[in-house]
Amino acid sequence: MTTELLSYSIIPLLAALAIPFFGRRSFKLTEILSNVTLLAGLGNLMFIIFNPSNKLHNYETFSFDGFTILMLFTIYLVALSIVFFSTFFKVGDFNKNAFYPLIMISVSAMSSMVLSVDFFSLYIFMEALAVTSFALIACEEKKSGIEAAIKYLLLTFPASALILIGLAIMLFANGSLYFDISMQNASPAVFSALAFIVLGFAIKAGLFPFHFWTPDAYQGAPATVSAYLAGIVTKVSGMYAIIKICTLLKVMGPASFKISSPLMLIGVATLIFGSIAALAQKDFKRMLAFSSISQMGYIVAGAATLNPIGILGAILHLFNHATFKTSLFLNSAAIEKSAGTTNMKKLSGLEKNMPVTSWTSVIAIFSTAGLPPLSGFWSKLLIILALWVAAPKPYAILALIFSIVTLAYFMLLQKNVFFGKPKEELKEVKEASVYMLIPVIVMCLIIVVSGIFFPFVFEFFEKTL
Amino acid sequence: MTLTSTFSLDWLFAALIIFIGAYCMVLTRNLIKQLIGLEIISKGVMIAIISSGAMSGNTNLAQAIIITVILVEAVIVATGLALLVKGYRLNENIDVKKLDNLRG
Amino acid sequence: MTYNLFIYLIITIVAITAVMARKMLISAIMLAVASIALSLLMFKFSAPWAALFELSVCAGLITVLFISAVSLVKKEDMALKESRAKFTILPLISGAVFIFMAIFLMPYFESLSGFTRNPEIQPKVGEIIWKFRSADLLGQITILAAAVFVVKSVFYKRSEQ
Amino acid sequence: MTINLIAVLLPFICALLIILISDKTKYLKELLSIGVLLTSFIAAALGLAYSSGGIQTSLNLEWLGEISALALKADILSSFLLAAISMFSLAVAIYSFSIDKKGSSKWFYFNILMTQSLASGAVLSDSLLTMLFFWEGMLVFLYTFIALSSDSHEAKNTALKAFLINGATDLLMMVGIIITASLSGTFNMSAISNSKLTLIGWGTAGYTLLLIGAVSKAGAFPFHTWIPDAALNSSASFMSYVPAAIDKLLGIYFLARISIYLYQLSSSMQIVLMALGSITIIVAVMMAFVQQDYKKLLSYHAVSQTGYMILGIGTLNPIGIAGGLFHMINHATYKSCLFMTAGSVERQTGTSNIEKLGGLFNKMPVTAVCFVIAAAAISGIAPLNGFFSKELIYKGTLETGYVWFFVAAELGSFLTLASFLKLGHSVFFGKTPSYLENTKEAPFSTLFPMIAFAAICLAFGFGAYWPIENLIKPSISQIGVNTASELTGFHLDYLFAISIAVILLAIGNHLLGFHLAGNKASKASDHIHHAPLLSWLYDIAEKKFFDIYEMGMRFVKYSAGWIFSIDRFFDKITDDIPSGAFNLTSEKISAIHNGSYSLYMAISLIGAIIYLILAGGLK
Repeated sequence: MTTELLSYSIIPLLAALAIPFFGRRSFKLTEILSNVTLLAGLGNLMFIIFNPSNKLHNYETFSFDGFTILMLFTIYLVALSIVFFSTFFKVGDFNKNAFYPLIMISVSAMSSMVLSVDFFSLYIFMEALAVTSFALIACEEKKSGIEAAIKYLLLTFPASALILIGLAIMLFANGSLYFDISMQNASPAVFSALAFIVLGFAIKAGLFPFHFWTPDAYQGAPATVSAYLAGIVTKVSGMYAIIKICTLLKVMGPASFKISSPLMLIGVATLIFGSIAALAQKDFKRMLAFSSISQMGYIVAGAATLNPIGILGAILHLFNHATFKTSLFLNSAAIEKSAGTTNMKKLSGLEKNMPVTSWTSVIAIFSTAGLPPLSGFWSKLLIILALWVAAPKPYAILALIFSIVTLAYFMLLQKNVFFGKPKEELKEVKEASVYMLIPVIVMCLIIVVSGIFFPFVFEFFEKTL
Repeated sequence: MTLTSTFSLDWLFAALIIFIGAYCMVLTRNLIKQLIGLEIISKGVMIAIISSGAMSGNTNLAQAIIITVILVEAVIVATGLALLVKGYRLNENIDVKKLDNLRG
Repeated sequence: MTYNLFIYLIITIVAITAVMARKMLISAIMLAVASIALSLLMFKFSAPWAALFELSVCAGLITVLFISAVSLVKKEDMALKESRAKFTILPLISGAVFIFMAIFLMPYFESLSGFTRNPEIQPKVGEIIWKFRSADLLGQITILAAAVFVVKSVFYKRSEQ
Repeated sequence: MTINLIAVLLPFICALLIILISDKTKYLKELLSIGVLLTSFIAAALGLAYSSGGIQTSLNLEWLGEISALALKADILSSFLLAAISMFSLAVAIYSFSIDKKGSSKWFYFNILMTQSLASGAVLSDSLLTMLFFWEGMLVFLYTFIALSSDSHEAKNTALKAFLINGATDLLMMVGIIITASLSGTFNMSAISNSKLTLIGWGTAGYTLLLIGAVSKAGAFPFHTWIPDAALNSSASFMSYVPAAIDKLLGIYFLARISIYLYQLSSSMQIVLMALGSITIIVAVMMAFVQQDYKKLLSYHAVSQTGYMILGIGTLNPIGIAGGLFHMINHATYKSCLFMTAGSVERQTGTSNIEKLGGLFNKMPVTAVCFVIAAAAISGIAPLNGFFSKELIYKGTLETGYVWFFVAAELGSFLTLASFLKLGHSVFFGKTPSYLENTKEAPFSTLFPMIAFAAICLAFGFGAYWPIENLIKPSISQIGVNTASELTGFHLDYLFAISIAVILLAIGNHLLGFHLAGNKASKASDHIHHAPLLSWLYDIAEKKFFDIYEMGMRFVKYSAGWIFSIDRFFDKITDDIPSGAFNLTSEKISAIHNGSYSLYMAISLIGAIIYLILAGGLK
């Protein structure tokens, strides 16, 4: 593991273990401890990233790549938003004494996953992460939560088996599971192993024929948990590894296209399927879930081009997806709390009552659909450019067309939920409290700022990737 | 058929056992049986790991991996059973077929 | 070779029985038997530590968990009316699949084994765990901690009452 | 380059600052914006002075490697446009100071500043990709500009309409840019212009798509339909800023760039351009002639005048191109002025319906004089700026030999004058209705920009030599047009005679209509409005039958039904076929096929196997 950054995975773990002792005294302490731990981590990361001396030295002092640091930043950012939001989001029959430790453990597991340097630690932290997510989904006393958790567990189990088979092949074909050693001799057996591993992570990421658990899990989970899952957990547990493997494949020569071309096909199929399925959804959260699937398709398609631009686009889209999907899910949570439902047929004209929620949704939606100058535009542009350059041309065209479909179904959502005539029974709906709006507004600011100052973002990755 | 080592034989049976587990996971309605199918699949996977370790003369690394995998498997089964028991308390059944409230 | 074949046959038959069994309790016990057989195999592959773990955790702990869960939901044995046909044909299907695999997958496995690459050094188990796989220790701690909180969160109502 | 960048960056920073200022502060936001825009204008004017002095500056930030560069370049054309844009921003900012009907003043000034920043960036861009960035950014602020200009639901609808029309055409333009770049191998416009592209094969598609983007921005037929709607549903300030000035400047600028700088056009494309211009002139002016709303009438003229510019550039000869560009700047000046008079009249009287107005000359003399000057300029009456640019366009058209386009342009000129006679007569002359007795002149802050624009109309008319020699000629010679021939001068030739004839005809027509309508000036167009065949055409046009947006909406409505049934079909496939396949295998298995979960698992496993086969894992 990358030892310089190990503290980012150990400290949340220790905090999680400490929480039950604090929680016995006063529940407030638990909340404060979780918030402070994550905030401190985020502050540290921002210091590393924005430290002017690093820029002066052209990032030569970095002993780790920009991808790792960006993923750590995203993990801490999303987790902090969720924890901060749930501190003020008192809804449902929660066991908060287990909720916060579980979040902290999953932050720890995700950070360790990002810091792993071999396939097996990637696998084991992925499992730890999965276990915490099952519990998070089912932490409310509701039938739907249990159903979602059980489906998630059973439907993603084949992923574990496939990854382990891949590891077994890698074990004898290479004698080692380290990323760098694995890539040194590219025998057909290694490619077989990678095919199995990629397939396993594709199931974990919820790509097209394996996506069935995703909408169920997001819909069945409690509101904040679905934001957490969609924003970061399923992305790190599946997508991170796929992008990582694609960066490794990049150096392995033309034979790697045996793996990447079916992966690209899956990616394009996913983005098509996700957008089409999202068009027909009646539930706010379920539509967001399908949109999330579709965005995963973009990321995979971009990464599978094995083109530097495509991989950069995929990485940035992963980050952007975390920002905009978290804010949309948090908005859906606020609406669920205020209006009591997420069924779009029962919602209408909430703009008057919840203006901030409405406008932050618009920003997030525009970023998802890839409208300039928001951050989503740039990552999508990079992905489509890479597809145009390094893939069959129809893929790029399809990606472009379905980015318009994205705009279409989100416009539908915005129209159904926020615009239009307010319904009688929704007259009394109030805007969410200021504290609950803060995470969303921060996310929107990040979307806008990283979109407008994209050249700096680009420069950072050019130097460090 | 002359085999240089037992490798192919190991993997053949591993594949067969994985198939049996997958068959169970696809077809049964009983949640406990689902978890048993899951366990059977892991058995097959473990055969594959230990065999490839022995094949390359790297048994110790394989052992280290298997120890962790067993632990992970135990935790997953425990989680699955915990969810099952809680679901039984809420739903009064362990039928997978009745887990179809989330759709649309 | 014969020893291996014998163990595999045991595991296969036990696994099929576990799937086919009418009662969940029998399934759980069959699983334990399969674990014991697997641990015997591991001894054969000179992996004693793994075998010990398999014996204690899989054959022991997991079986206990299964049996206690089964005893909680016992009456479902009767309540769940499942068609038996899909299980009764399992041995036949397994046989067919085995023949299919022997024809189609065997060459693949043979070709895979051609790419074996032996490592230069062969450290001991303890050495591997401490020196090369120390990350796994962190992983084990993480997943055990996760398990504790999982159980705590899932059974939250009960612990309160 | 730095001095040009001021006009891009300073408004942007100020716009962000304005968001932070509370809504309650008085005048702070307004004065800040005006100050910033004044600074930008001065900077842009200095930049123009530098580049006409022969200093051509550029800025390259290579940050996407081979794919692109953030390239800005200030040649004379760009500096000229930059100065013009900054001038209009400044004028509208001053004008809106005391206009209340412009939405929240915070967001109004925010939008003005953002539009100024992005439009400046767009004209300075040397790379097509950079330009696309600014261009698309303007789209977002077009939406917010209209949507926030009024609280009404209609404003939001119009904003969406404008957004969708421009969004669709911008998307086409994006594809055009990709084609252009892949044909030439670079996004850099200066590099492309060194070896111009020809309209062969993909080139035709690329140029056509770019053309659609440009003329849609300029608001030409058939992409103009949101402008009249916006005239009714948004503020006069917005109208005098974006559709009257900025959009025309940008659209025609880009049209000139692509038609002359990037592509070598063929004679068939020349006919397409000229026909597009003529159709736009005729269709829009016909619609304008019968309008009963001050702002809506002006908005149709804004569309119609675009036709002249496209016609001028479409001639592809130096005279026509110079005329097109000169008409672009002239039109922005007088149309902005006219919209400002409309805003003032609306502010002072509370209505913009011309039937309810009348005899305002005595009440609002300064506004009326400005209106008369600007109206004379738009109608092409002799010594004003509109006359000279139109004359150049006519000359260019005649030089190509296609007389029909010339006739169409003259017909447009005739109807333009007729409709302005009607408008001026019914608003500023005639009897003053009793409820307008107490009308007062508008405040100075609104009069000042109007007077300034009227003065420019006069100055560019009497001294037409100066702008043509110093601004238009260098600009077009720098983008590769041979400007040896004489472009200006007051000639007593046959064109002048024709224009006099057209003026007399228009006056005669107005008097006839006035008489037929029973001495009601606002009804002076009825004899044409209710003429046989024309009345039917007008009827369906009023019902928005020809509106491309409404057509699109109708199409979407029908196709949605289709797509829905296709969707159901696929739904059936995804639901039924996997289970159907299981049915075939065994009836028994189908009986135990237990709902969703198993299906999910089966599909996942089948997918996994297919993937492994595709990946060659089982070979």
